[in-house]
Amino acid sequence: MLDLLWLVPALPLAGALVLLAGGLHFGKRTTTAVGVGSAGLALAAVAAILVQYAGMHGETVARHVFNWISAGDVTVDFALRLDPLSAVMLSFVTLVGFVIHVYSIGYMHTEGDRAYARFFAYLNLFMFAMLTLVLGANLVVMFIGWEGVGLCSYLLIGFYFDKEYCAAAGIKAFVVNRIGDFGFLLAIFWAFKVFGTVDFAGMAAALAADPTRYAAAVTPIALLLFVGAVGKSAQLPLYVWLPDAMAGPTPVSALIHAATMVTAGVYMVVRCNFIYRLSPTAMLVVAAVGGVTALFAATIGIAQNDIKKVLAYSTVSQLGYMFLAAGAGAFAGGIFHVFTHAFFKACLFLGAGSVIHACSGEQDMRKMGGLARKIPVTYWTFMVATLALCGIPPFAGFFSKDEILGRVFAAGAGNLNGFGASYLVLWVLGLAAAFLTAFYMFRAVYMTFHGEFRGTPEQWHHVHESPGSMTWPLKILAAGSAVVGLLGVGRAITFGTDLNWFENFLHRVAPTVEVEHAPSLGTEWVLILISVAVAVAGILLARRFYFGAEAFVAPRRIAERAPALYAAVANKYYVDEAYDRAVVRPLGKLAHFSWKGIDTIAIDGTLNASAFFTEIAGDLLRFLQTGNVRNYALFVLGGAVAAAAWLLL
Amino acid sequence: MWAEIAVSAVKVAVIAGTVLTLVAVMEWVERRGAAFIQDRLGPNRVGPLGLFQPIVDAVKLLFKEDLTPANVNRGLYLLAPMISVSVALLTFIVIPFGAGKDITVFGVPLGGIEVAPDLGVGVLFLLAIGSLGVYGIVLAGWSSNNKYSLLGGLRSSAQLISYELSMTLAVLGVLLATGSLRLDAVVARQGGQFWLGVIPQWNVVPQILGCIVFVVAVFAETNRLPFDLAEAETELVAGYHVEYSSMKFAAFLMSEYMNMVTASALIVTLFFGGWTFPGMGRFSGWPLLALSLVAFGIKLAFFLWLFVWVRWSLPRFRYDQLMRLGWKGLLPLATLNLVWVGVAMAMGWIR
Amino acid sequence: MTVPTTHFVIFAALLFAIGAAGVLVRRSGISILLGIELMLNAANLALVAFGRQHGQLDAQVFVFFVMAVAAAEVAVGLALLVAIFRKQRSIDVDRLNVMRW
Amino acid sequence: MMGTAVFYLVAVVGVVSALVAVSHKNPVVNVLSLVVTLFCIAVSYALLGAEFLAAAQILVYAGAILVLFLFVVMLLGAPEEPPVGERRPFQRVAGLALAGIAAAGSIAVLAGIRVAAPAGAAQGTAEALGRLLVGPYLFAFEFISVLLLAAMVGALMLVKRKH
Repeated sequence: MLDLLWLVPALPLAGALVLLAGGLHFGKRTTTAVGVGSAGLALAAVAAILVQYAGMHGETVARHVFNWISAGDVTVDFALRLDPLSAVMLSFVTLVGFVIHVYSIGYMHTEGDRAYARFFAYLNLFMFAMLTLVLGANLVVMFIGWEGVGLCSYLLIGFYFDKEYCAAAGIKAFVVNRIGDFGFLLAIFWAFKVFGTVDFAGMAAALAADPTRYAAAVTPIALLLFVGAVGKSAQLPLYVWLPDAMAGPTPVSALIHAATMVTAGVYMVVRCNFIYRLSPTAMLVVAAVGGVTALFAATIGIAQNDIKKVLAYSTVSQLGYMFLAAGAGAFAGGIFHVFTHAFFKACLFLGAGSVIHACSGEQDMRKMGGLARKIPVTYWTFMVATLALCGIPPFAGFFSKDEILGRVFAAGAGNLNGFGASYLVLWVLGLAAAFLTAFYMFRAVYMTFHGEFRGTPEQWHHVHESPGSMTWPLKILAAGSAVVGLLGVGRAITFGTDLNWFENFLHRVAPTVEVEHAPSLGTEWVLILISVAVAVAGILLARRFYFGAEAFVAPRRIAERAPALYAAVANKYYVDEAYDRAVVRPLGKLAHFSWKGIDTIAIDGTLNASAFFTEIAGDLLRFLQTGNVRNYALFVLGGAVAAAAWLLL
Repeated sequence: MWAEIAVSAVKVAVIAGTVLTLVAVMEWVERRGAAFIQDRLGPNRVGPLGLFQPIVDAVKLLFKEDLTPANVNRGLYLLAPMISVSVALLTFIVIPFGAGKDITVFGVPLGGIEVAPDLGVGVLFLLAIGSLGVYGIVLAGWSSNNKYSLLGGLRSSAQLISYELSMTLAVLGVLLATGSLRLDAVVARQGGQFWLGVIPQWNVVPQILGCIVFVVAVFAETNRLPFDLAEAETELVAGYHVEYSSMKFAAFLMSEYMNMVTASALIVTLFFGGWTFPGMGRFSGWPLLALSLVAFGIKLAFFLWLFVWVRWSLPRFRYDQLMRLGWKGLLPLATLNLVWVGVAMAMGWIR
Repeated sequence: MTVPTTHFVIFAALLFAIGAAGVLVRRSGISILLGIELMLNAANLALVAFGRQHGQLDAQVFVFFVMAVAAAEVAVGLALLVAIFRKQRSIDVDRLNVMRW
Repeated sequence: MMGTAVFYLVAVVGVVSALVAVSHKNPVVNVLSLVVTLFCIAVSYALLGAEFLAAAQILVYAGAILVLFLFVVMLLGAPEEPPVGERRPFQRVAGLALAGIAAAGSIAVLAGIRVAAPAGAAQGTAEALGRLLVGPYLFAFEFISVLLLAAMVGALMLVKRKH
């Protein structure tokens, strides 16, 4: 079965190609069979592969598919690599991806046949790109997937391309991603120049053999790679595309936010941990960007009224956590959070989609309320996922988030790489973000599901539970959100017994950077209690503000007292506007100047001038052109004889 | 040295004599065969069964007035029949007629009784010389200064070039399977072994497509019905040789029959095992030679008869049909055959 | 005793010059093409002769390619001539000067 | 010994027929003389050990290319050059002079060169050439097929009558 590894990306690709080629003529049934079927087959293939892989004790399996680039010293194979890291990624990418496919059957059924086929074609393509990214055995193959998910996100975000803001959001996602991709590309070039290979195994071996030789290069390579990760994983300052990406259909949001795409950056950083661990600077930068983003996005999240926007900023914030973990050396911890996050965030998004579906397309939470009674399945699954996200034990998010905060604190207390103080500050930021996360998530829950309905009676009448194809995915994901955390139970929780299966599994490819003075068991318990307490505090605050008779009173008062602060938060700190002023408009001016100034005057002028002189020269030389073939031949032979004579004499 | 020359001279004499005799016999066969097919008697007055009719014909043609029309291009008019006959005769020198491999005469090994056994390019030589045959017809057609003959010449030049492609491609299939350009190697490869114990390993079995293409193309190359558009009595009177008479006319006739013999010999050699015959492993030396010659002769006779048979059975093609068959029918088939042989050899289905 | 390479080359040179003269002097398009063929063949002969001089086969490969190119050239050239003849009932290249300035 | 005699024979015949080929007024005679010359060249190839080329020369040139010439000559009704109207006497004189210079110059130069006996040995058998063609020269070989296809299509387009 391992020899059929190539099937995993190939199946969704085949599905996408079939749908792109024949989608215009397919009915919904055929489209569903091809689109969901190929994703299901990929899931089955992954399951079979993982079952076999489970008995292999975390060996790395590389499968060479074909020689791709071979030019001079550059050889790049299209090779796939299965190791614990990619195995973990594979498992949830295909599972969550498949669940989202199933969900889409119900969610998109009102679309026309063509749009339906197009949607599933893009979804399949997305799966292909993400699986290629995950399985790539070198940076270049990874880059195919990297660009592929970028392209697909563009296509899917702009799925309703006849609406201007959707098209604009697609373009924004694409352009912002390109900035990051540029960094990634530079990193690939640099890595090739330094290591002579872009193969992960090859680079790791080179670094392991002689770390000092590459000491100068690892920091810039690591930072450039991180630029790519920042773009793809929506970190400061390139996060702006992700909230706008809500313009796409909700399953797309779920796919992009939960399982694929945005996690690519984290995955790549962890995949390249052998580079990062040699560069303390890069580690600190990763951690700092992650920590700041986590808090920053969480503050924006508290003032959003669009249910999907709340979740979007929550994603940005949680991604910040993951980077914070990676930056603190807890690579396995970061991936664990990616793993758990995939379940609860997918569940949240699909739940939000279900809510929107129930409210006839309404996304504004101010016009919802009291929905729990009418759509109980959605409510309970949403609740489970929310608790997981907030880090309430024993749900999945608790284990992963606690792991991260514990590791960051350990890095600070143990003075990792001499940056102990910085890590302690980041730990505080992380705690604050956890508090805000709990707050805004329960704010969303209360505004959506509790209290009185604030929309029109007609809407209320229309509210209904979603069909089975939508609720079953919710149930599955909710169940996942509840239990998958048990795969990575921290050492402190079990009083020192090592039950952390997840970290042990990943240890071979992404070992955690251990600090010299690990915190004692008691300290760790204190930390756990602190983080749980913080989360509970956030929930209670949200309950105080948005639940019961006095709902909305306190928040309004705050907004009235500090209108500037409220406006800043509600308008996302004006970041988009600042970018527009600082980057977009100057670039527009530059483009305008290039067009009017450089292109029209300088380039066209040069061309016209050369054409003018050519014309004059032609006017003079055309007298040689007699139009007689034999005459030309005579000149040719005369020239040949003359040349021969000159050479010989 | 002298012994070699002498042996070669004898070979040339024997083969040329046989071929020319065959020409005469074929003339008789054709006329009697035509009569047989059309349910009439044919020439039956001269000698037993009319067997001496060719001799009488030859005498008649020799003594007819050798007429040269007034406005012909005299040099080319004379050259054309010579080219036809020479080319037809030249093609015989690489065909192996029998198994003389363990016989030496005056210290000279007989080999396959070819005139030129050492010619490494073998089939290529045959194709090259064969491709010159068109000059005789084209020049006859042009130099006669007659529009019918010119049309005949034009038609035949286009026809021969078109069918030469398919023919060569069909031959290539055989050469690919053999791995040599030499005809004796082609024959040797087909001899002695059997599929399933009964089917001789002749090229015709795996390459039936190539064989069909080759036979059809060879009909066109020899200007025989149903492809005799260069003469086409009903349209062009007699085509390229309308202005020829007497022995010059006979030269064209002879070359046509010689080409038939060559073509049949080639079909036999390339696709039907040449001089090999089942059970030949039990013989050697002179008996083997004699039996192999007989085997070759029987196969040859069959295909010569096929030429006659087809001529009196099928109507003539129209010119566009001829071209369509050549380019859209035979050429793809021949290519297919070549691809099949290549694949089969790569897969080891044919050894 | 083998024929020296120079003799082959002189033979080739003569043929080349004759072909060149044909191209330059004749006015019939067909004759010009014939002259070109002659020149190509002369060059081929020289190639083969030099190839033997160095004991290499590469020259013969080139000759093979030249033959193929010549075949292509003749096909297109003759097609051009036919097209030209249809247009102006003549293949006198001196009359083909409509493309002149 | 015999090879030497054959060479000088074909050389003389080849040059003479080449002269006829470029000078005779009748296009059919031109073509036929060229056939003779090409035959002589084929014999030279055989003498040089290139037996495959010799056969290919006859097959390709005499058997196909010149038949095509002949075909076109006849199709066009063997057009002869117009006897009058040579408007470029200079062209004729200069052309002949140049060709003469080229011939004389090359003979003069070549005759003065003494080269070592040829290395020989390399036999141009079909197999040896084939190995070169599908080995080191594979790309050129494939490219030739594209060229031939292009020429075929081009020729068809040129002579196709518009309906």
